[in-house]
Amino acid sequence: MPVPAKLRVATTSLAGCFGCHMSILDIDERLLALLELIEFDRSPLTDIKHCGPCDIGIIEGGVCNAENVHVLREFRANCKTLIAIGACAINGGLPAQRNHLSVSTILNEVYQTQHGLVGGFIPNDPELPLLLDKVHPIHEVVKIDYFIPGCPPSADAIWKVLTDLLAGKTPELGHGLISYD
Amino acid sequence: MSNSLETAQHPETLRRIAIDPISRVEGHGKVTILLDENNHIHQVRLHIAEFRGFEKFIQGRPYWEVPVMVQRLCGICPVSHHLAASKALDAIVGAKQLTPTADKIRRLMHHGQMLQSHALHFFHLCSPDLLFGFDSEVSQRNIVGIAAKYPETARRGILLRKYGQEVIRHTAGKRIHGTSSVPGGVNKSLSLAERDELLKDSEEMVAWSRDAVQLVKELHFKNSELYNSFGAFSANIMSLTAADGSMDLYDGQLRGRDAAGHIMFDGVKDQDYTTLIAEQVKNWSYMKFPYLKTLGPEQGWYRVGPLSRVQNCDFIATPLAEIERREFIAYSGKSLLHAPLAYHWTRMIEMLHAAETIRDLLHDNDIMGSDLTVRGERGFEGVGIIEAPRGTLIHHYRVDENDLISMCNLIVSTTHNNQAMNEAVRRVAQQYLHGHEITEGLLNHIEVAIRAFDPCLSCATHALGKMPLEVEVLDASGEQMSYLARAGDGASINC
Amino acid sequence: MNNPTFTLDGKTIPFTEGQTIIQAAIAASVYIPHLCFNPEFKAHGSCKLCTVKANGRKTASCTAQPQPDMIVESNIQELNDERRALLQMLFVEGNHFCPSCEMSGQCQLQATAYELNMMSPHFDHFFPDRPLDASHPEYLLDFNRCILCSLCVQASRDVDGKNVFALAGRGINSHLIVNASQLAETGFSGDDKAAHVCPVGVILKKRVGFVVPVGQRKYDLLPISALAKGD
Amino acid sequence: MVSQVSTHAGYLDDILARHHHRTNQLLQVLIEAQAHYGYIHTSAIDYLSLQLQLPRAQIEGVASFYSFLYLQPHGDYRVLFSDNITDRMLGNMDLMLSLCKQLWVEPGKISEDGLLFVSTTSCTGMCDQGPALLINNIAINQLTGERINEICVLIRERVPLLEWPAEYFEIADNIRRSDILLGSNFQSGRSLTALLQRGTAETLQQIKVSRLRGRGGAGFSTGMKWELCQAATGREHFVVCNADEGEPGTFKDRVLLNRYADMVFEGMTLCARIIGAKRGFLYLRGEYRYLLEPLLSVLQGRREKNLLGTSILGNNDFNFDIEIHLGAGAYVCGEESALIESLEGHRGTPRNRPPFPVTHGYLNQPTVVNNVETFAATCLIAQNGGAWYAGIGTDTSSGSKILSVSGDCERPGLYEYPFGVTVAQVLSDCGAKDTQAVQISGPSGVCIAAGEFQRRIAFDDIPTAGAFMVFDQSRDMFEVARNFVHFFAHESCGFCTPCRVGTSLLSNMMDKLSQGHGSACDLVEIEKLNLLLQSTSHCGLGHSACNPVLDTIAKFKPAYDIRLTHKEFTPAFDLDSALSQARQMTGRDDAGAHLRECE
Repeated sequence: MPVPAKLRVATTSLAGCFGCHMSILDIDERLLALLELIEFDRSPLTDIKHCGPCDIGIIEGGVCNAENVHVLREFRANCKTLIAIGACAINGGLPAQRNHLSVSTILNEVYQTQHGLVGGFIPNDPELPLLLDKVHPIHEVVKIDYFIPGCPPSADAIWKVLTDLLAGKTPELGHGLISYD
Repeated sequence: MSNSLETAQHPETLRRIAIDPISRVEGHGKVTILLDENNHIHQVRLHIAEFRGFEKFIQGRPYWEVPVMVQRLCGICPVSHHLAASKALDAIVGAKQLTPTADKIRRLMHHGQMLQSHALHFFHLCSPDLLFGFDSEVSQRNIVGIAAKYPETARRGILLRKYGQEVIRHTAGKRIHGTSSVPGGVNKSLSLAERDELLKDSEEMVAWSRDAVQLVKELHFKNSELYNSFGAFSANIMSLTAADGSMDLYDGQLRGRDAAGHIMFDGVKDQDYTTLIAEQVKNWSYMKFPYLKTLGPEQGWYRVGPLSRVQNCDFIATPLAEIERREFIAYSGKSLLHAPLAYHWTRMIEMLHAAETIRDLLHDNDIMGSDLTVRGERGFEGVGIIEAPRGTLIHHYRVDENDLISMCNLIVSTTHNNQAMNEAVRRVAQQYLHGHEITEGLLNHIEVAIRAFDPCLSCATHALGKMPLEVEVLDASGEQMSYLARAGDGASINC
Repeated sequence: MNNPTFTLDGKTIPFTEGQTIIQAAIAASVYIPHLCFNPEFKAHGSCKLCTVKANGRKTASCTAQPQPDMIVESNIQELNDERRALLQMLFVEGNHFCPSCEMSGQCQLQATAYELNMMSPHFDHFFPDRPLDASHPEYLLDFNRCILCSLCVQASRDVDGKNVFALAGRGINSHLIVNASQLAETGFSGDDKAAHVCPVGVILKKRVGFVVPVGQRKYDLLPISALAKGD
Repeated sequence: MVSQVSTHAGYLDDILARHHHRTNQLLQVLIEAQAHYGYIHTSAIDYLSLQLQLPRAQIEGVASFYSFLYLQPHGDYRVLFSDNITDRMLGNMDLMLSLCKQLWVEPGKISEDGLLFVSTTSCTGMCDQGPALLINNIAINQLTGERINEICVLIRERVPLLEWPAEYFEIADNIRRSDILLGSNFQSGRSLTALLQRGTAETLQQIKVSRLRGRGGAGFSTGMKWELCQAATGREHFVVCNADEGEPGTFKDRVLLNRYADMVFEGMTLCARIIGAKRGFLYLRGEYRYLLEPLLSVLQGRREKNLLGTSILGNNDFNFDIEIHLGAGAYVCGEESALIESLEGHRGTPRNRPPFPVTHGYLNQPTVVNNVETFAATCLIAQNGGAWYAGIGTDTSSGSKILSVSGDCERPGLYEYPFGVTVAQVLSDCGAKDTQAVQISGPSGVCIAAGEFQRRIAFDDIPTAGAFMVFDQSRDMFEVARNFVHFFAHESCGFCTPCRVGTSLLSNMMDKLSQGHGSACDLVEIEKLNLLLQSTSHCGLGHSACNPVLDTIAKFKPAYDIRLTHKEFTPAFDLDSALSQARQMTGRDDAGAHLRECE
């Protein structure tokens, strides 16, 4: 009997803290079992620069700058199923707490009037991506298929969603697995 | 001592090579290199390209929210931020001396985090470079490759990290972004069941940590020429040390040494950090550049983290780690060892210290006490400094009479190392890229140097294996001449 | 004597004259999702989460009275989908950042969203600017989380006799105000009923945030529906 | 501060005295306070709080509910352009921008010199003679570029409104077709005399026989309503005339109150006699403020003829009088329980029903709330008998209906027909050509497409409060729906979740489509929102807020399809302009400093 083809999975973090990726690692020993069923495309796991055709894309973090937009679009274009993981991807999370302030106010505060700062000015090198005026949840920028809430979601919640998807089921989280904090 | 390659004279005449993205966490970083037609390097920069502005939007929030809020800066070492903020805010509630239970629960949490973070960094992220070689087969150079070639090493790495995360879960309430440390103490201690659960594996963790030190030591000895010279540059160092001069990762006073190892300052209290450090902005990075005021921005930058801590303290209070520290000091000789790759060795020594400390704390019944918080005279300003896995972390807050944050200043570990990491990549560029045809393998050398620091920007990218890498070579007019990308199979594609 | 009854999702529920559907359900320990309803107060009827089908007609169960032998449907997909959408509206209308909210784990809005499997806010966020009122020495008002249930308005007016709170504005600009330029200038006190009725995280006792560890918070152990009365 | 208070005490004392310091009069007091001072000063609120023994938060809560009341300075001239779709079709936006340009002011903001405030407001009920505006709540119609230029001069020279040319304020009745009501030469007192001869029981019987149904749109049997109220026990019974004619496109009540007020008041008096009420109210929408004085003199005239007041027509047991209450810019107050809340001086939030006003209305006492046209009709019935009235119109819909015709037609104005008239008939009578659609009974009503013009105005076919807006083939029915959706979002009271948030989400979605960010996903979302609003909203406003969208999607789908330009979901906001602040801060304009809408 032929070995079923592995599902191809890509992951990335936009404006996030990487806590969701850490929570993926928190599946601990199950990681080794998972690697039997899936293979990673673009991800911190691999050296693939651009996302190729994938079955599943997992995105952590909200959209806070131009670069995030490009990466998010690349994932949407290549992933059959796109999953938003964690508070930042789902509602902007903590970074979105800047949304009631103007970008200029924040940049001034941090680079010009900040405590202990000497001769400040605002970084303007073309190598740096520009900030959007607001941090947006990713579903406000592209279509998202599934959401795994939590800050971060527990490893068990992530495991449940991944195994449901691997089994061809619609992911469902019950009490104890669904969480916003 | 700062390097000449920061800014080229005539950038418009040079080719640009970008390593992008190297990573994110504390933001997304990339390296850009400018070189001439002879592949002579003229400029190398490590840019930190993400910006969040926590310092601003945290203003106007109630202070008790801060320890839970700011840890969202980093999902790899949230405990560091959780505790640094709590320590700063202890001053606001007038908690001069925490209860023994609170102090030990926080220390237990912190060492759990040291263990998991150091294990993650070495086993999941760096071991592929060190065990397979910097320019070995790309497809093999990740945790999957390690699991295949060295299954026991991979298994132990995963279980060491798991144990650290479990220590955090029991002390903080959650593995990532817990809530138990509050201004003035903690909101929970350990139950007997929780204690016993952790206790049963504690000795094995010490043993495995000890083996890990041996493994790195052998790698260093086996290739000492490379390990001692790769990206090496001399620098000032800084870290906390306990009053008795011993290594203290949770609390203490600031001590700094110059490149030769002479103490420049010592016993500086946390709230006096501003007398030592100022920050500079450069237009090409969202990350600031801190330096020692007395020496100025050119000479005053410094290095933090395990390599600094192990050489900065007088001794380590746990016996097995102390033996290893002595061997390291003996190896490095009279002056300091400045080699970035020596970070790995010292990091494993710290992991061993963390494992010993956890075991010892688990035998201390105070961690099951019920006296959790203290309050005293209300304060309005607080500074909390802690040694995070990747270096000194400073949180500084002012709180108004209505209990809202009115000022916040954060200097995270990676920021302290900003200039140092730039120096390292410039040195590697000179040592390995200068005058050569640029290949994927050569560019990986730059990442290896960055990774050695375990910057928070590498916490992220690093998270398992190597970061994606792109090289684009542009001519003076900015036209793309050739394109080279590291694909999943590791083959170099030229198009 | 035996009371008249109606059936709620097939279960026979006795009721007495004047009882609303949700009151009878709660008395029988049957959960109907709700936010602005609090058994101790006159029904407000604004959140619409408790909408049920009574003999096929949709109505808010906190204001509608049952009729003998009435067929009431509540826990059905059609209604739960609508309730989820209403919750999503409340989440995008305000600023609900659960990760750093001290009421997380003890918040009725959050627990109800868990109960109804709300996986995302779905709609585009309004991200309104709602400054805090920290003027009071013992209490903090974080309007970012207000869902306009007006329980604090009722409690302060009808129980405390103080009228500390009121609703102002209209439509999407509706908001909670206090009976002075700031809370400190009102007669508000921690002993007020109004200090203890907020179903979310607006009215907060200062300096006690995060005192309950994760795992021991109100909704950590049991879902809101299992707490039957769900308040 | 003390001096502050005394400043306001000066004029507030008079106002309070006029209203006998009654808390029910709060809204009236606030309206007069603003009329005097230009806005409601925070010290004024403090003083009222003291004098009326009301929490200041409650006063602020009420004041902030009504869009014509301001809590901050809004200039000496407050110019509000009526923004019904018919005003749009007549070019109101260009006129507003021209005025703003000439006077250096931004719409929605106060001019820097604090002289004026310019913005839009919901339909002011002048659709037959638009474009229209309100200046300090007084109507000016038939705006032209020329008239706007003149107005700019008058404002710049700070000429007091009273000295402005009288013709600005002339308002035509535009009665185009009269029938039993508009054609009756009504004489004061005739209906009351008939009532007294016939007796209340028999008169009520006649009204039931007439099968008269409410003209506000809902069409509840008037006879039954009066009978229920009569039977209800209470301290006191009340009669309320709903003249809060806020449905965009409706203006019949404006004309009835301008020319047939006597008849309306007599109808209220009939009702009072039958249900046993001593007090009645006419709730006049703020937009018709200019009618207040004329109406007061009509009331005075009736008192002098002993048709109002004590011992009406010599009957000692027949005492009834009428007060006029002003609204202040809140469409939702057209809903009877919200209207009663407003009458009591509260925020205009619809009540939980049951109980209904007939048993628990004004001050929780039995109350009849009827439409202006309904009361007028009862006079005809009292005079001519129920059978006569029932013989007119159709089986389900007796009598006549007054339609407010506006939009793309040669003769906009009032058209009264016996019930059963076809849409086609009305269209040909008003000189409508090349008609694409008719919006009947306003945004909350139905949109009729060309194929349906044989349908009839009747409760069992097309029920209506009277609005009849005509759109010819040149009109974009998507923009019509978008205008209506914005109207509902602006007028939502904010009480219930689905309407408060849903109407705003819906108008954002419609804006997204009109701004070219639309895709098929959005249409699905819009339809989901529509259903949710319909099934869970607290009152009719929310239930019907989505009607314009549902109708136009069903009947004019192409108008939507051309806006679903994207294959994939597209953000509602423009990505590149979201970077503009950062570009400004960094002075960058390189390629990396921009984002394209799609890649």
